[in-house]
Amino acid sequence: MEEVAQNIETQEYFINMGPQHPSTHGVLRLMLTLDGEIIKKVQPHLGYIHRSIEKMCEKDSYQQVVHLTDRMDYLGCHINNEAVCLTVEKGLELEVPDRVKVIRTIISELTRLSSHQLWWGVMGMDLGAITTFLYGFRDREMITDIFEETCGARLTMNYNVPGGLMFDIHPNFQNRTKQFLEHFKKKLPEYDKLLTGNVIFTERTKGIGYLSKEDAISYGVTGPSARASGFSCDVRKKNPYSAYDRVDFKEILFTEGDCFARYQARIAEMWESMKIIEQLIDNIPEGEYKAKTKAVIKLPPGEYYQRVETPRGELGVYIISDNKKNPYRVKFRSPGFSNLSALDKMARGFKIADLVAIMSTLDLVIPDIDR
Amino acid sequence: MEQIVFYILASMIVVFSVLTVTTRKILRGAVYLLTVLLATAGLFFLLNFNFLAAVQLTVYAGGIVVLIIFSIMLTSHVNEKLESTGNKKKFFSFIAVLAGALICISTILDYSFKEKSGIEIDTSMNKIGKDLLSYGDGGFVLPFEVISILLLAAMIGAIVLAKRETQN
Amino acid sequence: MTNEDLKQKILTIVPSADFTDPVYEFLNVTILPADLRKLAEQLNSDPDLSFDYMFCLTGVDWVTHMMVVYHLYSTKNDHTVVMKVKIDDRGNPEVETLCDIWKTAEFHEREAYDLFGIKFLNHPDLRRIFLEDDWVGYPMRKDYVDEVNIVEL
Amino acid sequence: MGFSIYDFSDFINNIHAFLIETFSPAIGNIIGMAIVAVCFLGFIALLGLSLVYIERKVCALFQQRLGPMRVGKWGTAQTVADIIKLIFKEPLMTKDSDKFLFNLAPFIVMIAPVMAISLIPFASGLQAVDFDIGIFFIVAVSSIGVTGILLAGWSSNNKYSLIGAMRSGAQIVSYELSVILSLLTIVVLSGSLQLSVIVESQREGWWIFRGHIPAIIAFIIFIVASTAESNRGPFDMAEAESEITAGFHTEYSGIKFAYFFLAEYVNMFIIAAVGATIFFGGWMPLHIGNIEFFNNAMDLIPPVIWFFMKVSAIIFLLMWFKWTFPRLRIDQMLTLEWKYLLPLNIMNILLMSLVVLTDFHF
Repeated sequence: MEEVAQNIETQEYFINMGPQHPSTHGVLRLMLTLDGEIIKKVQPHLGYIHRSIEKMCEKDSYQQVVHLTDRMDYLGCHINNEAVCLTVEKGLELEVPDRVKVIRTIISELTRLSSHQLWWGVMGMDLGAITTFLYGFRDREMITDIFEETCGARLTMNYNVPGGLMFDIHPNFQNRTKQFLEHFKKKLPEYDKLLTGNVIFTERTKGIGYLSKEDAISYGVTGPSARASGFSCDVRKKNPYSAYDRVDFKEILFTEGDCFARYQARIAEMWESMKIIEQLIDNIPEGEYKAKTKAVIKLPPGEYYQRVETPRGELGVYIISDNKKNPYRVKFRSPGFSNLSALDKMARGFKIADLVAIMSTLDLVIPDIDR
Repeated sequence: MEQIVFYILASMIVVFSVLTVTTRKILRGAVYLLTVLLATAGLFFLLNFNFLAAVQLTVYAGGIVVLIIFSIMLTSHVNEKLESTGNKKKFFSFIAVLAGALICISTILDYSFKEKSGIEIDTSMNKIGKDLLSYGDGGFVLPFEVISILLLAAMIGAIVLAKRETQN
Repeated sequence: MTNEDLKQKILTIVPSADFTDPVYEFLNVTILPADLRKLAEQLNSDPDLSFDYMFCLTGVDWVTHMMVVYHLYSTKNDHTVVMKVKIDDRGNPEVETLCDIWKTAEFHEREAYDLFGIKFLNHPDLRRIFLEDDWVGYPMRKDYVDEVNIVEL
Repeated sequence: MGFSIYDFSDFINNIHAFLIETFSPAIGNIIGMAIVAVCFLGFIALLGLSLVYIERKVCALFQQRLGPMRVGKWGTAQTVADIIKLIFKEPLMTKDSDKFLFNLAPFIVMIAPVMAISLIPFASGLQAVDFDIGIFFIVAVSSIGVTGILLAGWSSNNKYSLIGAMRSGAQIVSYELSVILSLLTIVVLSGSLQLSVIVESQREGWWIFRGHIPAIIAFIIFIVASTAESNRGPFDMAEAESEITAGFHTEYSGIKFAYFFLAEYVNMFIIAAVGATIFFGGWMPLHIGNIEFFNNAMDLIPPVIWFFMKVSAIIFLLMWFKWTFPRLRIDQMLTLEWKYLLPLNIMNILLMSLVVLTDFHF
């Protein structure tokens, strides 16, 4: 009898999660091999919104390349823009004014905040708490309003140009940002009350989707997802750019490596982001908002690599120039692409419901993966 | 009016019983069976045996049919059809059915139905509850307890089996 | 380790390594496909080097030849090296896979295969990653002509 | 024909007598039944409409927004508009699905709440059927509903639906136990299964107060278990939209989908009504022992209003759950039932029996 029970093999079956599925947050298709509800294998299928941005870049001028990057990780668009601008500035050996550095840093952190707010809302929704979604969006609205006032756009901002900013900040900018900080400092503890302390939530996330530090490094997982496993990979600390070298903030590190640690890492990062903005908002130096650049930028021949820390992790921009007005080769090392590759490792042995939790703590943005 | 309801229920039982065994889609068979069981419950209600009817609903309609449907769902696919049985099988089952029917009909014909004795049988919940636990005349405490022990044994057996599997 | 030390160390592993590419930010080393596995294994396992984090892998079409560029970083020793593999056979570029050493290479190599047609030998699952399986040609190659040209309007 | 808002029994009896006198007893009965059926159908339709609207508004309240505001005053006609939309939608069907069962499933799901609602005492005398097996009957018919869900999931020919159906089957079957046992706890106290008797027995105070600790435990278990049994959040694994799209009703559209939707809300009403009847005295006004003036003052509020106040309070609680908690995972949910709720429940019944035997209640 016992032997019979051991020898019975349940039939595995495939299920297609996506490309149209509520919790893939875009058009990602996962082919799941399941045994009952237990995941045996996850095979991501990408490319549903692949636009070959890298190929398009080879035909564009450097200013135009900046615009394309908005469409990658649309939640961290400012940081993507900044990455390209920093690379070009590196190639031109151009020192941007202090004012630009500080403003870029503030807006980067606001972008990070707004991205994490959206992530928080969506994470709650993935786990079945729909109310969080609206809370997240309510607070995010204030940031997008600030963006709208600053540069006229709410999502794909395009505020950066090689050499500086498109135009100077709005006179209201400082006030409104401070107002937002004041507001959000009260709201962030509310987030904790709603989800972090909830028994169901902790039960759903603790010990789920474990990723070891070694695996995180090997899979190239970066950002809060990796820092929750103890992989110290914050580019803002390792290779400070813009004004990050002059502000005081902690690199959030956890060692548990599970969904709950990734969740906590992002919540803690929001506090750090607010700290950074607070330090800078009153100290925006006077000066030009843009360094003088030629109308047609030509990078000296060579290879330039710049890393920045987006809300999702490390974005690398690799530009090879052959002294023309458009780059010879542009490669975007997008954080989501590498983070996704670890999904199979993390999800094996867990259930479908856990896969949803794992995916939302990875904070995938599909256009960032597909480019 | 009771007669009309009785004939409706009785014909439902007959028709759906036949459908249950003749359909080639297995889950439909389960649904027809459910209808038969519901109609039987209806008969009990008609006889004023409310408690029995509710037991019929819970145990058969809510328990056993759900179990059957569950096992069908786990093992078969929606557009699967059962193969129709061979002629030999058909022949033997026909004989078996005929024999069963003959026995039933002859028993019913032989039985001398008595007139209603006039004493109303008390089927109230109160009475049933007290009878189940009484050890006097017409008390059911012994069978009740025996069944409880049987169920307990079954439950313990199930738990032991389930536990053993997780250890392996 | 400084760049100079790294250079010496790599030269002991692969004597034919070429350091002619100027150092923009990271040390560049160009090798031939035959030396790739040896160098990669050493870079990863040698405790002095221990490059455990591959943060970028990409192909480049230099028209005359193909190139695969690996950006490697060591979280323990905090140094970076850019390893370039020059593949002369541009029509049918082949190179050993590294995805057993750095797991992130699995996806990145599939991307390079998809867009450049570089075949990674011994890769466990070398399929197109972005494009459809029956796509003809490799779009990131310089000589790729798109029928419906969206890029060059 | 005496009509009193405080006691409907005379009014109902008079109508019944009038029908029987005017027509023959058989036809009179049939007409009576038809009137009751029409009343209940109308009530269920109204219930569906208003509960959907209330759910939206309550959800909006928790999410700090307004909810529907455009159609009608404060969006009151929004659900009507939605129903019209659902009626005119195309009924889709997947390839190779079992069409007969696919179409049958929504009706089976609907049968259970419609049968159960007939036993609810809305006010004294305002009850369609008053079986002496009252609670048992409600439990018995509500166990039919799960068949509909299983059929819907299986016949859709969709793996997500199948998973959803399996989940909900496992969930409903296991949580039914807890619901029954928690109700039995109060039955031990009141000594009857008949709903009208249970209500009457609470004339001196509601059971939740008089039964103190075991009654409160039973109520908590009842609320948790019945939320699970009705497939509502945080136990909405069967239709967890972020995991398995919409579970067993993924493939349903138009009016057939509306049936599932309606069944969910009617179920919610029945849970609230049963909970109110068993624990909070149904239509019985708030009475405290023999304090005459207080009891008399409370009696001034009509029983129907009492009933609906209690029901609304419980419905609000259920909605509150749904809009604040994240969803459990299926294995956690089963663990909760089999390892915690069920043993606790059995112990609670023993405790309650002890309380009754020692007369240690108010």
